[in-house]
Amino acid sequence: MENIFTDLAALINGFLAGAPPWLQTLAMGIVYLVGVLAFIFLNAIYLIYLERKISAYMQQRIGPNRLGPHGLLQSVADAVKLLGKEDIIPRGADKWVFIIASVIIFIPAVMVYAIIPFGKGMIPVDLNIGVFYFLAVASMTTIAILMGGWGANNKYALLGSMRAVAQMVSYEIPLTFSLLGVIMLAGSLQTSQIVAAQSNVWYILLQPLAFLIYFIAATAEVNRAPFDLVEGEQELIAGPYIEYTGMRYALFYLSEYANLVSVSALAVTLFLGGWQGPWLPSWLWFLIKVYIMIFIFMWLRWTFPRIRIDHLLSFNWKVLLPLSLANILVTGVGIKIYQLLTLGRW
Amino acid sequence: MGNTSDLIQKLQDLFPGLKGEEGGAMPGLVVPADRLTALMQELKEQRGFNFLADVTAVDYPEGDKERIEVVYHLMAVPAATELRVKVSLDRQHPEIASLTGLWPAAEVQEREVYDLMGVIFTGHPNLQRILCPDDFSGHPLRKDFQPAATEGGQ
Amino acid sequence: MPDISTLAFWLLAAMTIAAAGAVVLLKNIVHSALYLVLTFVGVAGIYVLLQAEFLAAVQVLVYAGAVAVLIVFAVMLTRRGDIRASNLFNINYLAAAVVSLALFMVITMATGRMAWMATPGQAPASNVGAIADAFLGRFAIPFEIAAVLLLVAIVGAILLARGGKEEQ
Amino acid sequence: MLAVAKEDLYTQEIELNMGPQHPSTHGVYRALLTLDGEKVIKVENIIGYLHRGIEKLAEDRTYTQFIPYTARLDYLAGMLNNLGYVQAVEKLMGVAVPERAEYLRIIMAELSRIASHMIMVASMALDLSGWTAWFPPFRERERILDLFEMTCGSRITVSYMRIGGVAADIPDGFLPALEAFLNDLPGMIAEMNGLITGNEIFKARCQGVGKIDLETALAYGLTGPNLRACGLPFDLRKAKPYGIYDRFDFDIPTLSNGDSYDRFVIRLLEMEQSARIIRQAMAALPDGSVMAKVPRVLKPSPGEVYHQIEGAKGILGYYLVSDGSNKPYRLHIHGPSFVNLGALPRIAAGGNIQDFVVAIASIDIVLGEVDR
Repeated sequence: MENIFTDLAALINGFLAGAPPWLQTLAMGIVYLVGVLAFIFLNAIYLIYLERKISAYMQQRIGPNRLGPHGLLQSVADAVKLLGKEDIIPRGADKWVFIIASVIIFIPAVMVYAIIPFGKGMIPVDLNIGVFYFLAVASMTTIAILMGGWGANNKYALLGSMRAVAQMVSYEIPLTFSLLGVIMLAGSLQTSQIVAAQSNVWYILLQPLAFLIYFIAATAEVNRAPFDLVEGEQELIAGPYIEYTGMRYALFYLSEYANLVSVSALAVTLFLGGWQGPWLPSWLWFLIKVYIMIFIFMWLRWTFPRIRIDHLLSFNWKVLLPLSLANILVTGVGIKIYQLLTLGRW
Repeated sequence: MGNTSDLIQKLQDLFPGLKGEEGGAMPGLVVPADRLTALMQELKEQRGFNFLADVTAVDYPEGDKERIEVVYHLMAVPAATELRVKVSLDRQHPEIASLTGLWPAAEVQEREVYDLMGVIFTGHPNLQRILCPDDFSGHPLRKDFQPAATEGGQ
Repeated sequence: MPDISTLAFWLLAAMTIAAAGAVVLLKNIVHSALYLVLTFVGVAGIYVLLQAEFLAAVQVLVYAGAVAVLIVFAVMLTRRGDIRASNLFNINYLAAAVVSLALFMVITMATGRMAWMATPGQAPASNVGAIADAFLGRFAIPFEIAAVLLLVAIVGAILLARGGKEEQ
Repeated sequence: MLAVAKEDLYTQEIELNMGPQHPSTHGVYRALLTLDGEKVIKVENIIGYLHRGIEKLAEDRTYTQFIPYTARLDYLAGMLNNLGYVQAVEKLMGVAVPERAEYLRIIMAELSRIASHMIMVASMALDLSGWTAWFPPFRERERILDLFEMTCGSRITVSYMRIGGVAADIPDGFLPALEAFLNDLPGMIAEMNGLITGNEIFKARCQGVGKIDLETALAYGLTGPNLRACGLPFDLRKAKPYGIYDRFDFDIPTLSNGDSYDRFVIRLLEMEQSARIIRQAMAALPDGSVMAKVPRVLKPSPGEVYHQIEGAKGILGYYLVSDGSNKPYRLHIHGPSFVNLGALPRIAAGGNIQDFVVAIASIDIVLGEVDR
């Protein structure tokens, strides 16, 4: 069980033994991409179902229960329905910007998975700047939302993208800073090494504040309630996505869930010991931890009302940012003191 | 209500031409159109009728006295004493001073009366149709209003 | 079959130059700003080919993810009657062409006169540490000065945003 | 020093049509917002999308035939609308209503008030994206509707009141079900308090938002819970009791801030008081007929009457003019939502879009009554 995915990769690699090296790299890249895409799609489909079931459970409802056993096929049916919908492009829209935005939003959502260690030896690309790569690629989401919001030529969409910029650009800062504490402890940006460094103690115990800041900032980064101001269905209806229909709308939806999984996966990698755990296969541990994180995200969504935009921004600049800076300082001093105590030198 | 007749008496001294209507469930006053604002001001500021409960109008197209009556209901808060004030207007050119200066509550209600009954409230800040569409013609609550559907059917 | 990284380089270079051209030539200023993002991403791709992943990530995070977003944002919020014709040619293009051409000549001459040396061996697997050492060791003072400059900029921005006293 | 003239730094205002199809306008209502960024500078109400000309229709219906129309005004509190209308006609004709019918009317009216307030608290929570808090009120409201259905066969458009009484006596099983509902009501209110009232985000978004002081509120004609949230204990059930309200012991809850939060909380408090009234009415419910002897064809003698009751959303008034025929010569309905909505531009200006959504939810409009 432990090695089924790594064995599979080795098997495919074996087929390509005679091929030139560039072809091997390309083929394996495609294999990884397909794997990640399958992971994202399956997760998204299941997460939509899960979200509906969890919210139903919290709200004394039953939730989807008609299609398939316990309604498990509901999301599949919804996806099929969305595929069949008419693709409407508003007359006043900036056509290409509007069309491309729905595709572009999906690119960073997929790209960030490259550095996620899904299990022991199961990391698509073990980049030496791992965590930083994640942040850099994830920051591109803003531009896609901005393009969608502007391209639609709708006032609600424009207001939504204004919120997106204000919110996502400012929450990126505490998000990045909260990860610095972990990076300082691990002494590496490489996700595989950060996971390895947590074999004794998870960083959530050493960096509880950083975890909290990361969690809040990540909620804002992926636009989930109570920070879902970009969509704000009660005020902006769907914000930048208002004019999208059918599969284009579904792509935004899908990338939102992909982002939810990826920020949860990063939280697991950086704070919860990654794939490490006893008895079960490493990838299963990883999945379990990711799903615990996702459950907490969903719990929050169905519990809190939406925050107001000025509260959101002042909370970021006046609370999260100073706290994350203080956390870096405390971590640095702590590391030095620890080194002094254990090694006898700075 | 013993003191309502006193009130009406006093008001009649102040505003000649004012008629009192007693009996019925609610005391009423009938006032000439040009004295309305002054009377309302008196009622609001001196007599405690500080709340404009309702503004409406009734159309009387028949008889020798064809008229549109604008009916105001006032209330004293918190005593909950009620008072009705009526103004009779020329049916062809119904025009009356707006009460928005005294009660902002009059704004929407006078717009409604204008829309449905065609009474012009002079001095109203935004006298436009409120319930009917802007391009609607006629004032539906007038007795002689013919709905479009009936016209087509005839 | 050429080396895959050479192929990638030419593709990226072509994309970057084409995007940069589009920034200048397109009539819709929002499209220009969006092509600027593509230019930044292309440059980041070239950094990756040079095995400077950290630099590439910085390029994407700071330029494509933040600076370009702010530019696009500012452009979008600037009111224009017709955004489709908001980035037109005007008489200044002559002067601009002269300046750009001169700059291009200087750069070409400088690169032409440079003695390019192939570095022996592989690039280090991780250059993050080296960058950190450089920032906090040899170039600590410029680094700190830049930090002070940014602080001043932030304080200035806050003062501007707060507005005058009479508005409070 | 950077010297920038203030006139040079201006932002373009944009106009945003919120509605007529918008999830937070609670129906087909359009607000034309003038925005500076997200800040709402000016609000203009555009209504009438649901205008059905009910006042005109009344002139062509007999007095009894008009009863069903009233439940289609404020369709969230049908019983109260029924009550106001039949009491106006009774006042005009001088009809006395049997005791049992009076008590049943009180029970139904107060149940309707609770149901209406439940919709308000639920939808206000929902407008702030507090999805989960939407469900407890709707779960309990369902039981009220079941009670209505049990009695008159309808859930929303009840048409239960009659001129001179009520349409039907309550069936067996009604009182135990009502008792059970009343026993569970405090639990639901506690649930709401735990879910949303005490939530920090909810408080931060509602407190101080859409504030209006008592004097302005009175000038704008605000009534009902919206007025009581400004601090004035003015309730027609106490100030000028109609029906048999003078026989019951209940309080008028008031709060003093006049903001959206108080307008929300006061609804929860009023539900408790309504429950108190219902309990007393249940205990004192006499036996007997539920319908007075009234002629088959109602022809009130010429005259006019203005009858006001305390509706769920404010003072509901019926102005009735009779010319002696069997149809009203003129019927005017003073809907509290209509006037409360008229005060919205004053209440909501100055906040941002999110505050506007809160403000409109907090004044609790129902478009059936606004547009009539």
